[in-house]
Amino acid sequence: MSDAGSAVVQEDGATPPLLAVSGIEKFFPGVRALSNVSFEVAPGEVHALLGENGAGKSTLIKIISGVYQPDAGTINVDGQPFRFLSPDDARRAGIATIYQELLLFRDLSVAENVFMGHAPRRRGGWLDWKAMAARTEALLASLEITDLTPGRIVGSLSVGNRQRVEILRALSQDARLLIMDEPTAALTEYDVTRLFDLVRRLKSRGVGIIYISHRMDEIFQLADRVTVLRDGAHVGTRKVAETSSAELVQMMVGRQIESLFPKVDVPIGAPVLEVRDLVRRPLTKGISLTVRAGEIVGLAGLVGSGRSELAQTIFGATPAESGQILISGRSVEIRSPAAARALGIAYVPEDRAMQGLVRPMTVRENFSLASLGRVARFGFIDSAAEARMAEAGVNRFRVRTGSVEQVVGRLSGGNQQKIVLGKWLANEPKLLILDEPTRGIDVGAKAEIHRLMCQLAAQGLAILMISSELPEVLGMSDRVLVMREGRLAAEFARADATPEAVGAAMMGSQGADAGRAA
Amino acid sequence: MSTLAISPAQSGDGRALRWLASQEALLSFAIVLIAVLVGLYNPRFLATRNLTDIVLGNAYVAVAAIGMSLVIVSGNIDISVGSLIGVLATISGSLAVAGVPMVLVWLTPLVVGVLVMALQGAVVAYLRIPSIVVTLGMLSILKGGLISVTGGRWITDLPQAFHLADIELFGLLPMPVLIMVTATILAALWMRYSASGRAIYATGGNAEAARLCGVSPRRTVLMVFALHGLFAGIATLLFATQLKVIQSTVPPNLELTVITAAVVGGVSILGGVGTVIGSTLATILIAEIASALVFINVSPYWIHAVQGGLILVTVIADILRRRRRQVGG
Amino acid sequence: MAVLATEIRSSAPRWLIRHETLLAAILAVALAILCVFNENFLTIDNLLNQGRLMTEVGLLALPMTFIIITGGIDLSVGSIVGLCAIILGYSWKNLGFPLPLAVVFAVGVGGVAGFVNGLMITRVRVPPLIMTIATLALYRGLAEGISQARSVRNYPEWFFFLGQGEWLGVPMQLWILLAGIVAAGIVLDRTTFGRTLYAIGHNETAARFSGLPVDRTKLIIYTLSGLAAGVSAWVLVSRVTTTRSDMGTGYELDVIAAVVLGGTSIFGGVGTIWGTVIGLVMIQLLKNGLALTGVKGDATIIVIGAVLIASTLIASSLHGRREVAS
Amino acid sequence: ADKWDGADDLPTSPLSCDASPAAAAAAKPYDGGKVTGAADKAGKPITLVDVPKLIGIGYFNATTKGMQDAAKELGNVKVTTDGPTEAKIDEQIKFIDNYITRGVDGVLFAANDPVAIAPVLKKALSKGIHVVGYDANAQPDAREWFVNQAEFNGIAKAMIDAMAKEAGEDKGFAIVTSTFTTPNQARWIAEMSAYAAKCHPKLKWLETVEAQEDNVLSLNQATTLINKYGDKLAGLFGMTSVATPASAEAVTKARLCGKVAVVGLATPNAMKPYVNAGCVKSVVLWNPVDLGYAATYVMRAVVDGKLKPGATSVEAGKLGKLNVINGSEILLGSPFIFTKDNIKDFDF
Ligand SMILES: Nc1ncnc2c1ncn2[C@@H]1O[C@H](COP(=O)(O)OP(=O)(O)OP(=O)(O)O)[C@@H](O)[C@H]1O
Ligand SMILES: Nc1ncnc2c1ncn2[C@@H]1O[C@H](COP(=O)(O)OP(=O)(O)OP(=O)(O)O)[C@@H](O)[C@H]1O
Ligand SMILES: [Mg+2]
Ligand SMILES: [Mg+2]
Repeated sequence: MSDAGSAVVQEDGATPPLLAVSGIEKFFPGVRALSNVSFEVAPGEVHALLGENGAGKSTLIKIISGVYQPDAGTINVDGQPFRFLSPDDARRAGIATIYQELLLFRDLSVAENVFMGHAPRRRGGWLDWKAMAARTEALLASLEITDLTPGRIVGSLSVGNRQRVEILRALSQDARLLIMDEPTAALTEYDVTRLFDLVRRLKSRGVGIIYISHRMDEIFQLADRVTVLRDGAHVGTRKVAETSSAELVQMMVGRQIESLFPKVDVPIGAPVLEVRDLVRRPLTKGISLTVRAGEIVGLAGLVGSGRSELAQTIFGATPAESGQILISGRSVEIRSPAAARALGIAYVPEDRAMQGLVRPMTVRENFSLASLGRVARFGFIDSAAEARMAEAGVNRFRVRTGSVEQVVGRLSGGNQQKIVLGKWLANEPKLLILDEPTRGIDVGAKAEIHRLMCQLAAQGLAILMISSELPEVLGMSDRVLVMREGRLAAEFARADATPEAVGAAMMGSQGADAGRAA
Repeated sequence: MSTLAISPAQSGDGRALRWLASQEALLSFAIVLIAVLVGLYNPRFLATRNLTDIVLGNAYVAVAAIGMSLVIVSGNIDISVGSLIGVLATISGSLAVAGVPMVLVWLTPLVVGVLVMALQGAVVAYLRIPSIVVTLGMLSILKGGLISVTGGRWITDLPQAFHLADIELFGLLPMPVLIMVTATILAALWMRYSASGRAIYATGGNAEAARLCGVSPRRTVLMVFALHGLFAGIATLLFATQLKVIQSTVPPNLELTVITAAVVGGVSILGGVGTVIGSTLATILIAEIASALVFINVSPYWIHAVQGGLILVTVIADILRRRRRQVGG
Repeated sequence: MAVLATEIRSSAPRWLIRHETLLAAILAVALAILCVFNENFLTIDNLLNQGRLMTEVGLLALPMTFIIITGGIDLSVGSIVGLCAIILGYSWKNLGFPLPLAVVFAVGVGGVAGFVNGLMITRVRVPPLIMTIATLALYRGLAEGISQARSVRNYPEWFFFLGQGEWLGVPMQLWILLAGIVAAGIVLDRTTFGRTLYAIGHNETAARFSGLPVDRTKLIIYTLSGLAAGVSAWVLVSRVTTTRSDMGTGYELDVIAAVVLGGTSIFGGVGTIWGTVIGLVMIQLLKNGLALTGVKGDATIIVIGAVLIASTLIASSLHGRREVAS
Repeated sequence: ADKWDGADDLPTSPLSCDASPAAAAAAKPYDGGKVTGAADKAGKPITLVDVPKLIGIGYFNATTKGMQDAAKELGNVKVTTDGPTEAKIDEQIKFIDNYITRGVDGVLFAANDPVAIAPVLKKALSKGIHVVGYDANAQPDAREWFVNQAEFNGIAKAMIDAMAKEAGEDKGFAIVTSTFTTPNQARWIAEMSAYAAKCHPKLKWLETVEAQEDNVLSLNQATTLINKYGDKLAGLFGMTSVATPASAEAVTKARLCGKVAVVGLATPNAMKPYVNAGCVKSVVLWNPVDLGYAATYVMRAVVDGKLKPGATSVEAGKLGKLNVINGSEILLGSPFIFTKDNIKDFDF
């Protein structure tokens, strides 16, 4: 199949490919992450990488950008063979990378994060802070980002804004090959369109781009060619113009996916969660909403609109300052996640690695973390029961792991997300709050998670789903709530929730300068 | 001063304002406040003689704290510095008595300091042993080594020339103070305006990210420890040349004093945050407190309690200030 | 691949066992060598006596293991020992408490001292190292202030039973230490509390977001540390028959040395009580054995330092957990 | 200044103001401890261990030297010095304990705490190991004999008299000591206050500060005192061999030599620069080399059965006959005053 890919390039013409990798092999202790992967990127081409979670996409690009050394295979830039021993080597060769994991310096400013490692210098090699700030301003302008200043401490930024800083950093190197590993995972449609404009601009300047995403539509909007990986092997390369989403899914999953949004209507029960004038500064400014048993309520909004804050306030991580919360009609005081858990509230956070999982711990240990009480007697853990609980979860959610003794940190994104979900469901909650449940998750896993949500709803669970992915919100929700700048801006029944209407509500009247002035 | 003092995280504009919100400002304020209050109670406290003496007697702590700040900002810690200074003092003293040229007598501690610390840095960076373990081990190695070698013999009748600390420029500016100030300013400038300086913050803040930015955390840690050794060497000179006797034992609790100076100076023990101006101001503050308590006749029995209490207050004040900044976004 | 992934699995329990067995092996070898050189070394008498001398530090090492597993540290333990010793003597001599009450009171004060650490660390979020460096100075200062540099002496004979007496031929305080070890060991690897400690050490946020009582847990362990210091002070006073404000000076480093030597990671998330115990025994018996073999005190600390670094080196070369953890 | 009673509630016994000797206290019966089951090593070679308060300070280096001298003279004594690197009582206990297990014929000690050290010394006695103290005493029943370098009130008299002479009868003075809990220093200070009150009532006692055994801290503390009191301060006492040179240095640095008198306990080498510069006139000290020397001879005599309870004196080599005082102590002699003229004759 792979020669199909190279054939395409020949047609593309004389210029040697900007990047050509061939026969890449990569082993991790016990894992063959990549086996004989080859593909090429031409100047001015957007080349998408597609594959399930754990297929090896990130590993591949980490090899290209010098983070890992391949166990076999070659990397050519402009036909010249290269060996990248460090990310620095790759940078010098004109390769800039946006990594999947946000890798930032929390205590440093935006400007410094952007220019760390290649800061503008004055005579004598001293750093030029003025230039640094100025050039950051310029980049922000080019991305039309109005709610960030070079001086902001990154630690105080939202996930979305942190993602933008990553992008700025890659752009600041004005590279010839730009690698983006799921750059839009934490962005809303609005940011995505701005990013796309920029990518097209770079493209026209002859910059080559490797683009990884689990969002099929993005690939069709942006990419020229797409290479599909499955279990570390190179399945094939297609011209986007000549393929279909169905074919790609077939290639990466190895089976058909009937429907991405298998939403079924179930009888809606009594209110499980009622929130009245909930206030928690700076981002939650008087929210009132209701979620009923069996109901899936979608919560849409721009990055920084305060959805996670709302969720975390209901969950007690950032207790409310005023307002009222009722669970099953009973007014309650939630001052800590522990309290929330006791009330049958579950929260699947948006930041999987930081808030969702204890990565060095095993699947078993993570599964029982939110429901230790259930596997313990008088505070003593019954490890047999614990193992049983984990096994059950692994089977129920089809987690792809060798055993329950596997360290969670080494599972791929999708499987990690299933574990966070499973860990909470093990506690049999009444209310499930999902914050970006499918962020960075492949279509296969995504469909599974959506199916799961429907099952749970059918069993009478109340679900509040925060998502920045409009199709997901529209596809899965019985009702859609829209947040803007810490307030509820609008509410739509499933029927009249059209992309246009919801989108407009997210932007608000002022439209363009969206996002919270951070 | 303020240009250096503002935390590196902030861009040029509105420096003065930001500085007012900084740890350095808090410390300077505290220093002045105490001086004024104690001065009112006992004017002698404000005598230039006394004020310089306070700094003079603790310049070596400040210089050592500079190195310690580097180490802590890089996400490590060193508890061997006290013992090292003890060892270096003895070495330098013995050379002086042996009649070695002064230049060598003064240079050797710096060199040896760099070597010993670089060795520890290498173990921390390349063999990935937590710094607290390595330096804890080195602490007792140096401590025991010093005594078994010297048998605890004091070094006496040092040549007059040895006493660097007694030199006063233009008869008023004592050498130690001069060295302390220069070292602080140079270190501060270097940490803010040099790539390797920033690399320390990067490494301490997020080693993995640093690596991906082409900064080598390992080389940085090694460098930081080596520099720490250099400052320890300089500190030794200020420390040992004050008296005509060198006790060839390790100065009691010096490592804690130095670490305290660094953290009170606002260096975050979690790494990635802090300036050396802060640590120097903190040293002065702590020394000032110690002296002030004598001046205001605090019962000698309670002095240490009050001292500890004040340090605790400063630290907590700083944490609260920081937190307000964070939330304010 | 998922199948292949079977091989990479949590090396945690295995690795820890490996580390401890390794330590134990080193220990065994060291002891063997030492007892070749000195017949007085490997005698029940000497070993029990060493156990007696080890107790004060040992008691502190147990909660310290908990604390370091959560990624924290407590440098104030030595000072709390001093403070409690003084409180014990002072409340008995000057406040006229009956001695048993004085003991309880002293231990209680220790608990409060630890609680204050915990409170500041959890509520005000002062980093543990900073908080306890400050209280290291503060608590020692209080001890000096309260005692007015006076030592309290002339305790009744019965009071010395704990520190000098024996039961079934085993030093009294050793029973306490053994009980503590067993309890701590079970709590750490069998209970939800222990699991919570590891979770906090690896990822505090995730622990909190999983509804674990993070702050309460921390509060408890720092209080425990204080209480242990109180008991330790009681044992110490009863052994040396007097109270001085400088008691326990420098204990913190001995304790930390034993704990990290026992394989507890200063970065949190990794460690066991059994490791700590081996670490303790190793240091104590090395000191003792070397002394008996005619090695002088100064040379002994050199060896201890070297052993600390060396064994951590060997141990760390045996595992790659940190990489995955980060 | 605060009330000083040596922190141990023992009574003070100031000497008479003139040179007349202390009213000879009624000879107390032997109140030392008893060794049980000691092998008879009379005349046979013995091995001793010497556990000072801490190792690595000039003072105890000197006592060690004395012991080695004595051992060489006696020929049949082997003595090793070992001990903690800081003056920590529980460390010291562990050292002695280890040597008991290891098996020695005798223990020489200088106690960090007279009471705390008692149990382990008693253990030694019970195991047939002879115990002789020097420099810093333990509870009498915990050791057989104690070699007393000079009685507390003797030191106090010497120091206060010197200060009154150098600073002036009606001037103010301050004290730099190690810590308030160090027994010897505490006793001396107590006796000094008693004697001053009795014989130099006009001397003004301004303040006493702690400075550990740390010479830079001592320097800083002394400097602080000088700056605080200005010309109200006419004299400084150094209570340890660390504090005294540091105080002298402080005075020198402040260019107050001659204006602020420094009197204190110290070892000659450390003081030579200041004494020769005329900044310090008198350094009070017994000769610690002799102290160690005497201790060793006493131990030998005990082992040989020459020094039994009730004895009134003991032969101590070149030091000749030393007298037994209050029960079980051997007096080295009256304190020695180093001055510009004789200091060069000493090297320790
Ligand atoms: N450092 C590592 N050590 C061991 N195994 C690893 C390591 N990094 C990745 N792997 C394994 O290699 C395989 C590929 O991982 P990779 O992150 O490249 O997948 P991916 O395609 O990026 O998945 P996702 O779409 O979720 O990001 C996975 O099975 C993962 O478990
Ligand atoms: N100004 C801020 N200061 C500190 N943390 C913030 C700030 N804004 C957001 N966050 C954090 O970032 C996370 C994401 O919140 P965000 O700002 O993205 O709003 P949101 O509505 O949750 O948008 P999204 O869910 O798309 O991320 C939240 O967990 C919140 O704690
Ligand atoms: Mg990936
Ligand atoms: Mg969010």
